[in-house]
Amino acid sequence: MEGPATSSGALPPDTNDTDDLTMEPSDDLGLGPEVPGGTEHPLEHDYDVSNDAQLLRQAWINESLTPEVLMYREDLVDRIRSLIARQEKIVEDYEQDHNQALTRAIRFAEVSRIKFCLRSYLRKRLSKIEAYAIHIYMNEELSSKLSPQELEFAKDYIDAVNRLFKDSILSRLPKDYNDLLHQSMESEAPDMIPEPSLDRHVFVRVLDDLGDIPIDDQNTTFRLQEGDIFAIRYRLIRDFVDSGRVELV
Amino acid sequence: MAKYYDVDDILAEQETLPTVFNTEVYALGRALDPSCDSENLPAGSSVNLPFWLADFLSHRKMLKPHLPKFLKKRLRDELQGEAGCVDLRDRCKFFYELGRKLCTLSELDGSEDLSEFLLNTFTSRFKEMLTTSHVCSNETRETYSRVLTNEELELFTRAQASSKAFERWIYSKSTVISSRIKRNKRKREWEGQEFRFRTRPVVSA
Amino acid sequence: MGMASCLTNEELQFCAESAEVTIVPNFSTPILQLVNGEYGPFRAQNEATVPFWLATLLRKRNLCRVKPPEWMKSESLVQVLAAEKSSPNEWQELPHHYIEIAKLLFTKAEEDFAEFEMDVHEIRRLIDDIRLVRFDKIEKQFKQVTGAMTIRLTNFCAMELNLMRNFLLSSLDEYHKFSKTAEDSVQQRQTQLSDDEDSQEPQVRQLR
Amino acid sequence: MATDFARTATNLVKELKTHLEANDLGGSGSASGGSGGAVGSGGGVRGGVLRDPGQALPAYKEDEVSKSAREVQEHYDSVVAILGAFREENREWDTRPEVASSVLIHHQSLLRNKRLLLAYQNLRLERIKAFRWKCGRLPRATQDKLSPPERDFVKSYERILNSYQKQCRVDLTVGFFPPGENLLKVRVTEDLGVMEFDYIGEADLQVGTVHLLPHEEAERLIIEGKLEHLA
Repeated sequence: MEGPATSSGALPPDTNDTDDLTMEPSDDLGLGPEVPGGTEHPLEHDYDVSNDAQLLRQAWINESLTPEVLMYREDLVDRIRSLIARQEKIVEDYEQDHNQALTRAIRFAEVSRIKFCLRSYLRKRLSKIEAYAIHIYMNEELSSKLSPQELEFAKDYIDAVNRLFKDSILSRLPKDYNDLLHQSMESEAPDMIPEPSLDRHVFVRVLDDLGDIPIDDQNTTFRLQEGDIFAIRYRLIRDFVDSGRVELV
Repeated sequence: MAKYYDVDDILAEQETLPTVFNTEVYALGRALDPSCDSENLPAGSSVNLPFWLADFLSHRKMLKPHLPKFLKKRLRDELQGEAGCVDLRDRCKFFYELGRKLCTLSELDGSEDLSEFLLNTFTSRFKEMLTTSHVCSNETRETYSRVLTNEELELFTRAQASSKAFERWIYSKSTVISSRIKRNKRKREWEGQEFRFRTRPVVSA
Repeated sequence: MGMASCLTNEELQFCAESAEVTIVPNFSTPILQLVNGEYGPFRAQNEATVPFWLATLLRKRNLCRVKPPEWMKSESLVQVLAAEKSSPNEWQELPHHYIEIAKLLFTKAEEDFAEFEMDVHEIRRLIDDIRLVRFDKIEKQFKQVTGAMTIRLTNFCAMELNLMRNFLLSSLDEYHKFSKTAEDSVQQRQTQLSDDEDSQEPQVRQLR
Repeated sequence: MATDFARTATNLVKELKTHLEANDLGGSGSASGGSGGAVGSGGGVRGGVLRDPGQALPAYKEDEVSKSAREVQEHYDSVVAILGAFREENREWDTRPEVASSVLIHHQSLLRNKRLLLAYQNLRLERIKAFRWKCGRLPRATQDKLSPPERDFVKSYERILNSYQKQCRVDLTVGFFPPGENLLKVRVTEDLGVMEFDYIGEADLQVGTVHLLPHEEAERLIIEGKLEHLA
């Protein structure tokens, strides 16, 4: 066999020494729920969500493509975190073991992919939380979609922005006009709060027969069948996203 | 207001329209109309007001709003014929946004069929844009950016960006990460920032 | 027009790399247990299924050959192309990430096509043709969009959706605003009639 | 002309918007919304590299903001004066349409100016955050362009972001680009000395030398312009 044609610094093992490709005993592997791996699924179903890495990837995609913050996937993120920690430990442990170089490269690649998804997922959420912090914070149902850390972030962020607006602008305005939630004392309800537009259109794939759903006030309905992809107003399928009956594409 | 901080929304409301005051206005004669020679603005004065002010006063019956020139009958007829190439940008950058806002004004003459007219205009121009949006020459792009309204231009630019990004991706062998900033080595303005690296300097250079 | 919701093409490719592909390894090893699932056991010269990212990693080290998937056979591509051309309103079923997968194979395992008796140049040409025919059809179809509507896009692929995303979705948003304005102005005219009386007086009473 | 009622603040917003569009960081919306965007497809309309990082944000226009705030105060004083006059005479000002309309115009101008000023501050705020996410911490040249409250905000933002990252045990300021290969080939453009990396251990990063570094750690140094990614 040829030497490493690769940049990775991980040397391929000697072909005779194939046992080194074996992973450690399986009790050492904290893997997610035992779901059959993707092998049974033909390529056409490469979107079939069946394990934690895939679940996280789809959660990230959903979060990237919806106008509002979705329900925080606490259990999933917790499982992913411990998976990452375990895999990183293994990668570290193998550092000096040249026989495990390939194994190590594979694990490192996989864990990098998962970390990328996790970071992107959390970042997308933070950016939406920043944009609609007050709106979310003032609404109990929306706040419940945040992790405790995100909720604290939202609160601190609101404070920081409030302070900025107050110090730079509001403090110079006359007293009936220096509120950050009400344009003036005349406003009965808060009328300055940015919120996401649920009327934005999205691409969704239907994962589950949803039957006929109403698409306007005139009782027009639209049939959403499993496997179909639609360009549709987010508001119309909003409830199905968190329940996993549709996914964004 | 969900769009309180939305700059496009704000600027759209800065566009002006002709209005006629129903009431006298105390002490603001000169401020509202430089050619006014009394302290108060007399009732019946014609004044061009930005939408944000006209809207508010019209809802309180203090003035009667009129359609801006670019939405008058003549232009509308012109548009029915050849919507695609008419320079709307010159008339109003926020043609549709302002148009839609005008639809919500009560007492605006000729606003009944306004929303339908806006929709038709958008539809016919949309088709034209669609043909050229993903692939088009630099000249077309130039021309377009001069005649499209803000809303259309945004759509057009987005479509162009998508196409370019696709071309870049499909023809690239691998993804190259690049810095968004060009570092100025002469001025040492980039030095001395305490970046928190996960990478730990062992020996400094 | 609000915060852009999008994925980059590079991110789509990343997603595509999770799809699985058949490889022929030139090494042997028992099952490889990863977070993503179990792969292997691998035996030299026997086909095995792995995700693309793993196939790429092994291929780079010359540890395997990547077998182009069935749908990439030129016979089936020729059929797909013909069907795409003959039916302007129907889209053939292809893997959701077919463009990304094709690109991955062409850039990372181009030489492997020959080993499976496939003509990489012909396949590349066919895939490009299919892509272009489909893009063309998509544009034609979207010309029929004349208002706020829900559009069925079944069998559209990830990259096709991404390419149209900004333009199509924003246009639909814009159309929706028009229809909403139309509704609102009707409504407003109705309420206007009912409270014309009270609003005669300027509504500024609470202003101090 | 009535448009004068908010002219200063309107220009403030317009000019800032034009400047930011001309010095686009690539990608639109809040930058924390994901993948850096240097290779982005989506919003990155005008794209390209920011030639002069000093132009990423124009200087805070204190004079104009103050001027606009003074105009606001004038409107307010007018309202107070009118209301005061009527109170003294014990008359209902709002039964007098000519007075009511005047008060309403002042009132609406106050709201308008307030909205414009806040929008100005908000646009700046978004750019400051976008810069932080896409290019790392603000360079000195940009720090000078911040107003004192903005400087405070930057500090607070760093603090709350750090606190969030600490609690979640995750570093969100790296990993903007999907990892392709484990190691990236890079050329050093600025002496960094010996640094320790995950996965590969130490590397001596002297200007001009070429290295294979782990994706996510190399990525930040590339974004900051200290390394150059070689295809």
